[in-house]
Amino acid sequence: MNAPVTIRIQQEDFDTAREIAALSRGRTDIGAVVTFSGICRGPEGGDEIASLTLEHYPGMAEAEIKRHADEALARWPLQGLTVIHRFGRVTPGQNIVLVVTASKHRQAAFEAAQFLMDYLKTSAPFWKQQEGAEGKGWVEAKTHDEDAAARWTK
Amino acid sequence: MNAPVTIRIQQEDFDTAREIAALSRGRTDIGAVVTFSGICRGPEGGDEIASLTLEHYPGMAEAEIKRHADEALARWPLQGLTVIHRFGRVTPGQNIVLVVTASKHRQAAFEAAQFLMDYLKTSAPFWKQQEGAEGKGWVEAKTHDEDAAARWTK
Amino acid sequence: MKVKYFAWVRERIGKAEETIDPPASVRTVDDLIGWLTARGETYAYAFEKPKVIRAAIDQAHVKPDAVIAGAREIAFFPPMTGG
Amino acid sequence: MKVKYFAWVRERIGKAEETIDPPASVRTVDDLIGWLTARGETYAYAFEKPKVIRAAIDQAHVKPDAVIAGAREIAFFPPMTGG
Repeated sequence: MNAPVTIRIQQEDFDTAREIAALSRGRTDIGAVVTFSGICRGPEGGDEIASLTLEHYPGMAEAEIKRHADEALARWPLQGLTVIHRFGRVTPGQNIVLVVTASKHRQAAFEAAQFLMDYLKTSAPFWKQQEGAEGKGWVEAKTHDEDAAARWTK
Repeated sequence: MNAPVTIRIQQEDFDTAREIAALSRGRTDIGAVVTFSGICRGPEGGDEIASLTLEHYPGMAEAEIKRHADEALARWPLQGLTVIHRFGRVTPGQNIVLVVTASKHRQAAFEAAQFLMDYLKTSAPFWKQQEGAEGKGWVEAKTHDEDAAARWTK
Repeated sequence: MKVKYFAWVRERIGKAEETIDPPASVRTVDDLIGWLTARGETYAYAFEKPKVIRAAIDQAHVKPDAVIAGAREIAFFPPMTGG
Repeated sequence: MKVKYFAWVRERIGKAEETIDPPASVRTVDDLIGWLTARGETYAYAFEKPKVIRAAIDQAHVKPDAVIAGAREIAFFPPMTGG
């Protein structure tokens, strides 16, 4: 099976439509495409987030994502997948991460996208620093993200 | 919470990027957008599917989707959702259905999109007729789709 | 009362909709299937496996024992295959 | 051996990377954290809660008891918050 894998760590924004098209154009063996876009949220309930700055570990970030992409391909019958993760400064409303999965059937596409997102949250070497009215601060890792990732090892 | 719901049953194609933008443009309260695109698959193995023709029950199709959209809004903290289902003739590689869900957090967006797709498959009054080298035939309902929908009532 | 047919139910009966006036003894969706079946070969063919047939009253799914009194529009169709 | 620091570990130590030459008695990642901690205040601050610190050897996640012999590049960082 021809399952193209695209992984990019980049500062610039991405175009979800272009990535879907790149994965599915000219193919008639794909029945389901799932996309997940992670977006920088703005202030809520008092705290003012003006921006997020994403730091990453070049080299290792790509390697970790590749490892999980390969695992996704081994676990689900995918026709292709794309993972794009930005680094640098992003402001509310802007894209942070994109996962696209393509399969014959919807269940595989949904599960693989969730699997990849859960691992990106807990295992890919990226760190978010938020900057707001009260200054800068590193975002803390969330227990529920660890829990979400753990379900795939059951 | 302002959670816009868009439901369209239409013959013409849709533009996934435009629908994502329509849901999230100008908003900074959305952290996660999930899209599901269902695409007409081409021939596989020996059988040659030249096209699918989708019949629907006008009025009831909208009502059923609206009912499940409202249920999704009640079950998950969504910032908005869009469901578009085409009718008429589609050829391999063309879009059939689109679900877009937006939420603060990824889990809600993923689950709501899966819920909506499972119900579209088993409960929205649409019927697929496939046309291939051996003539026309109605696609049969699949038990695994019933099973997928049943998990939400547990 | 208006009756609508979809997909292969429509094809077998040979029409998409019609207006019918069943007697009062036809109380439920199941009764109506029986009454329609007796109308002729095309109906008998469409309803030959009544358990497969799905029904809607006024555009909402109903079970075979649903009472049809007061219905404006009843629809019969095979299991849905959308999405 | 090259050591890299990320996020608040980098900020606290005040540098992104350096080359170190620990003695042979420093066998594991845990040993290395101890050795670095003893180098000064900035290191002690960065590693004040060693259980929180994650490590990678040659760009792969490792546990604190991982042996560092042969490593070209060791990295220390807080729990990841990407995605």
